[in-house]
Amino acid sequence: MSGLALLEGRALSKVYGLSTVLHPTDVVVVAGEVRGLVGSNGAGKSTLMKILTGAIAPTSGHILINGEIASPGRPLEMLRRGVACIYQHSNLVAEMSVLDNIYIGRQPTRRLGLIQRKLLREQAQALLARHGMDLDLDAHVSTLSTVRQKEVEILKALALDARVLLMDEPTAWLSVADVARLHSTIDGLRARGVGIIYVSHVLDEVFAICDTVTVMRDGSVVADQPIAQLDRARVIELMVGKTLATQALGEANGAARSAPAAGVPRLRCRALSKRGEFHEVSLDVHAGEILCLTGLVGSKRSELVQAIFGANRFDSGTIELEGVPVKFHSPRAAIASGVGFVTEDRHRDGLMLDLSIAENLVAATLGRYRRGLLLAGERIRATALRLITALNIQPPDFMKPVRLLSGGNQQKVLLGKWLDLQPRLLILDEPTVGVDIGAKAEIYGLLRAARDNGMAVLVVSSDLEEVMTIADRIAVMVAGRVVRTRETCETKIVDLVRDMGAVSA
Amino acid sequence: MIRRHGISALPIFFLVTFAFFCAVVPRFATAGNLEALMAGYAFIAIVAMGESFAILLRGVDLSVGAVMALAGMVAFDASLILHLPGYLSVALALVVATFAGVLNGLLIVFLRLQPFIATLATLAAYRGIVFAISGRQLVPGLSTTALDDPWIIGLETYFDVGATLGVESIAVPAIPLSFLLMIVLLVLFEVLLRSTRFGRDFYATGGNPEAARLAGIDLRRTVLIGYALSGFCAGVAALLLVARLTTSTEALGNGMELTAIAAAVIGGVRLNGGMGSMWGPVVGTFLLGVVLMGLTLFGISQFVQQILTGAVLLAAIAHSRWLQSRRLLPSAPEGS
Amino acid sequence: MTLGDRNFPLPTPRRSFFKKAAAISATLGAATSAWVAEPDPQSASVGMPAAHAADGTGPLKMAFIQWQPHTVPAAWSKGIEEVLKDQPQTQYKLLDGQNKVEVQVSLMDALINEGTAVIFLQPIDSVALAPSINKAKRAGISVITLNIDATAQHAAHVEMSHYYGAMEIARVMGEKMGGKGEVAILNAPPGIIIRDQRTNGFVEGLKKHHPNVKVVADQVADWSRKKAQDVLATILNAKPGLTGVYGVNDSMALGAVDVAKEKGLLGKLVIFGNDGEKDALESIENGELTGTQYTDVYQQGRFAASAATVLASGQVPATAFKKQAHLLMPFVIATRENVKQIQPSQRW
Amino acid sequence: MNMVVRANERWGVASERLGGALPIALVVLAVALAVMQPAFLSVANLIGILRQVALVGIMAAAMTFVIMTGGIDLSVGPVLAVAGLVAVLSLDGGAALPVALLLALLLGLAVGLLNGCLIAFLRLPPIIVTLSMLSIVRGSGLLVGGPDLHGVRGQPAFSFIGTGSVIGLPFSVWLFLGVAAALLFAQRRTPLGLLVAALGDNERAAWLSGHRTRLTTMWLYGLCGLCAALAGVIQASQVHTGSATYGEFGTELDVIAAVVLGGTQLTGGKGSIARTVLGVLFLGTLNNGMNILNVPIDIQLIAKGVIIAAALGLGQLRR
Repeated sequence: MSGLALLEGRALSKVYGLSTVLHPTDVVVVAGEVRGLVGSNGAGKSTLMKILTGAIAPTSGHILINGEIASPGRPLEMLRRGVACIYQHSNLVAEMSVLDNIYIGRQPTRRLGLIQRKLLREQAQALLARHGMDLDLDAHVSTLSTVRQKEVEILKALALDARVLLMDEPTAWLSVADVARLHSTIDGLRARGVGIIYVSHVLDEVFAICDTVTVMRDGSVVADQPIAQLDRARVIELMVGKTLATQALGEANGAARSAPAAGVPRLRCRALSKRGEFHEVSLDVHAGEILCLTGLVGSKRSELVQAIFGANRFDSGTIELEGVPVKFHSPRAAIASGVGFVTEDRHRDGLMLDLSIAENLVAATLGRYRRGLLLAGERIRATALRLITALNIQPPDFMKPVRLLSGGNQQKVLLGKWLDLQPRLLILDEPTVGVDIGAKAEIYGLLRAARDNGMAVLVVSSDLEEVMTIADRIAVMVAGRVVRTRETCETKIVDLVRDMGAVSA
Repeated sequence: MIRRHGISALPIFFLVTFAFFCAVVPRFATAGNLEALMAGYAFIAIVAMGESFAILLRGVDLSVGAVMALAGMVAFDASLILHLPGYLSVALALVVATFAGVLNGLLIVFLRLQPFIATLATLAAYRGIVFAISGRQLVPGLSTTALDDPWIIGLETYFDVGATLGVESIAVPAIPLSFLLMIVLLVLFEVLLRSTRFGRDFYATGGNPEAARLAGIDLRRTVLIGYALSGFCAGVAALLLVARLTTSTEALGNGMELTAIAAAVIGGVRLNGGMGSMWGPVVGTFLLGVVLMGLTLFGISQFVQQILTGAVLLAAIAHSRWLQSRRLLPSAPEGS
Repeated sequence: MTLGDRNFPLPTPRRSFFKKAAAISATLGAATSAWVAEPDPQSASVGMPAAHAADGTGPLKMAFIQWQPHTVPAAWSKGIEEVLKDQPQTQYKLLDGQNKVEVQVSLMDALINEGTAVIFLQPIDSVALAPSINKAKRAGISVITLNIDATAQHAAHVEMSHYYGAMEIARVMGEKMGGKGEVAILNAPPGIIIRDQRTNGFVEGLKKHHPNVKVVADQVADWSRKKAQDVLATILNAKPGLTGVYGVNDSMALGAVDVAKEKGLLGKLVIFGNDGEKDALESIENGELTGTQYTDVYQQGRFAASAATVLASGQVPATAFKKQAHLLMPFVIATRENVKQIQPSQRW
Repeated sequence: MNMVVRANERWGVASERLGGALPIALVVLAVALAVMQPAFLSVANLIGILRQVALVGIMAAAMTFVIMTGGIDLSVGPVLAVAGLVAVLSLDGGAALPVALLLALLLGLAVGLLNGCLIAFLRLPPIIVTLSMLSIVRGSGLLVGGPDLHGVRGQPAFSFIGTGSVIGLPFSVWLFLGVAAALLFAQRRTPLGLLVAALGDNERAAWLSGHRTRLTTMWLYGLCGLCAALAGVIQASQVHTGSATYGEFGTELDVIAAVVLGGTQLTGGKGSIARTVLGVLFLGTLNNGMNILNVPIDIQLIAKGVIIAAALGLGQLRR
């Protein structure tokens, strides 16, 4: 990895009030290099990224672009000088077209600031062609799927022909195929001498695509070396420390499986169909098993489980809960008969971000915490404390607004909300997206525990690694149909990929 | 980009209403009435356009009415007390109005006040200033003196299209200058919003401020300009109204804010920003006008009129919502 | 011919008040006939405007544009209807100006297009409505203004005296206060001309008749009884020495009465209102409100209507008027002593 | 107040306190007024302030919930008017007091529920729905009662509602305090409070957690209408008349201003009855001060604008 340093951070640090979130840190991005940046949530990755993009100014230290000092806290300047970023959460304007979003704030203009539409469109098309992407430039971003939106964000960055590209969790919510697609794009960029910082919780990706890796922990860099010199276990250990690491790995694939359950299934779906979404879907989930429903993004898994939960309509088919036919017309009804649903997008559908941990934890079970007209404060408090310890939610302060928690802890709160319901059937949609490896391990543990107490668990996941880790049985969904159901113990990832008919990852 | 959000519903509704009145109300579809409609509502439409700028930025401008009164009174004093030449009075009034808008923007940008509160405060303050500088109070005689400066009164002129085109057979309504002015502003604003970078920045700021900021858009500048435009529009409207009335009163533009907001929202400008057009509010305004004129000519009692006006408002919004829901059927309430 | 010009004999002796009212209606008749007597040469050339329904085709349309729904215009409207109901061919409607000049102007336009024969108008502003009035005149429509004159020449103006009435109130009030003391004015917000006329009249009146009566507070109470209560209660906390209150309309005066009652100041506070609506008169009879300026608003409406009928009869094209009939309604300052004189039929 | 806060800290409301600029501004304002006009501090005047804000206060308390859900209710003015009118007319018609009151309140509730229904179930924009309702209700009221003032005679019990007083405080003030306390309690100690917060924060999440979001929203508007009606009854009793023309244009702005001044975002989300009450008191004190100092209307308005902007703006700057 020879080449000149495109972007250099020297002794960058960030202090908020009393807490130091980033200790003086050096970081270098060299042309034609993909640098992995890994670490648990709260390790300081995001802060470092924000400083490098100019979103925030460092408390100390400075940034050099091509060897020249760049003034801190100036997103525009960083952009102009070819440092672009793809943030984990969408930074698109939903109401505007793809074209407008790609060139937001820097459309080529004539006199009077009139935009040169034709030129703009040509540029965009050239861009699409160069990176082998196809997007409807006039489509509204709000109408695009998450993947597509990510692509728009990448294009947005590419449109600057950025020399340095910072990617924060670019593959969150992406399916295997899309990840592969993204990676090939990245390879292309690398070939063109672009320097890339690649932040991800999914180590396999890091090992697949990165040349060098920077491991962060508690706000400082603990390792910075070519990826070749490291292995997965070592990296995890660097990230989360010995104990957790062993736990996270140890429980991986070889984890105990319950025997294939028999008798009346907890959940039985027969021939569920909804025009344009899913067709003739039949599924069984037994008490004490974890069924993973995997597939490409867009295979309508979320729509399916929402329909089961009563958050989406379906045209035909039957649902039975322990042999009793049910049809939920609202989530309320589903919850009443003991079905829980951990939604995919915790920010949009899951949490009340400005409410406290306690308030979120009892949101689905409020009915149980009333004494006459009043809220039974003590009981709520007790439950909150119980769940906070059980799920090891950090910080263990039930008064804290959820917005202030890390992604992993937010996800745990969301999970806790539904565990408190002690549902007969718990549905989870992408339960560990954007969750760091430590929290992931804990969530897996919780799911297994729930399963072992006889809960039926239905997990929708695109992360095959995850599927292989927690599933007892795996159902593969393609274009709205369940094409195959497998016992995990007899399954290899490649089989799943083949089932999905996706390009080999 | 607007069509996709079911705002095309409005023109349909407008035309239907209009057609209805033409059909059932005697003397509604006369040249004279159309003329009155144009003259009576063009200036309100201009205010509504201004208001839309504020709303597009996730804000609201409650002070438009007060700004109108301010601009009107400035022109009044400048002409009748200071005896300035008309073009100066007009310019002065516009400058004051625009500055009033800028002040709103400053309060919102630098004091980080909620637009509602900021403009509510200035609503009171500007009205107070109007009372303070009112020539009608300072110089008793003036309350019964009409403005006569051609530059101001000249704004209330009509162009007899019929005559110029030589069409005598059918009565063609004369087009009021105010209406033409409105059209000009409408075109300007549409171009500004659709095909200039500033316009795009504008939608970006309203749609997703964070993204706009990270894309290096100067939010403060956008907001300031937005409210400045709102003020400017109020100023133009005020002058047109003053020309129509040949005077200005302390109560000028009372309650205009609600009319403007209603017109904007009916016109499809989304209250939480980032979505809407300029022609929407204009059509919305004239819908209100058509209803008032229609019901009046229909001889509906004033009280029933109020009821029906409310009903029509509801119908208009329900209709567009209905068209929308047929496009994208939300099986669940969208998060607020 | 200006009936009852600015120096209308004031004060009105109680007895002659009703005689005078009668006299005026008579003279009004004379006036209208006089118009007929001197038709304008051009009127022939002007001819009957097409809109004008006087030629017997279709009903005769008349409309009243008020400033906003309120007791006074409501009473006018009653008076107008009384007169018009005997004339089956006339069609009358009451319109709401929503207290907005621009709305009144739009309504004028609508009526003009409709071919209304006569428009009764209570202008919010004298100047602002002038252009519309001229437009109406060009269309051959007679406009009769109520209460607030317009700067444009028009058919007739029937006014309850604001300026002189308020002056007179000041005089009587001063007497009741023994020529000295402190007065608070419960005022309306600026923007409507009545407000200025009444306030100025009152202040001038005090200057003229009772220089020792001081206006110590002048606060806006938005025409509203509730606001008047709040405002006066507050003022009294700061100015316990207050001995007089002038409410620019009766509602505000009655609000003052409510406060006086509550604080047991009924005897001490001299409270005057303006307009003379029936609640006010009743309150005077109960010895609470000291007095108010009473105008027979029904009568005012009737006058307007009778003038309208003459005009609409068509012999007199609106364009024919060189001069404008100007009728200043007689009024009394109703106090305990004379309030009984006002018959129930005259209370509105 | 702190007592209440601590009470609900027991189970963890995301910490919401009466901090911020408003309380300070209120104190500063009060002190300034007291210095300029000692009478301001007189018991009579302080009670006067409470009495003057009672009506707006009652409406603002309920409006807080509505605004927290990201909505707004512009129709309170006419509802206030018509409710008073109905009460008065039915008393004239010989109805017993409870019946009259019930009619008035039910009417308010009905209008509110209608608003809520259109907004929650048809998902129409609140501002337009309630604006339409504003003119519909006003029009209907005028149809029924015309613009005339309908007096109340010989109804001591009815008059007591607005003019009577209990242990030194006007009954209307007790009503205000009652409503405020009840809603404060509801917000802090009952599931409703949590539900409203959830609705404002993330309606979809609340729905997915099995809450009846639309129904709740509808009832919140109902509550708003109910409170407007209560205010209407009180006013009718205070002015001994009912009229469809009361609750003039601007009433709704006063109410909303108080709520927003209390720090509730019009975009919905966090809000607090307690802070709203503070906002109400602030505006009330401001008006009272202007009157007691006999400030001319023009200066009055200017000062009002400047003070409001300053009070909140400076608070923002400190952050």
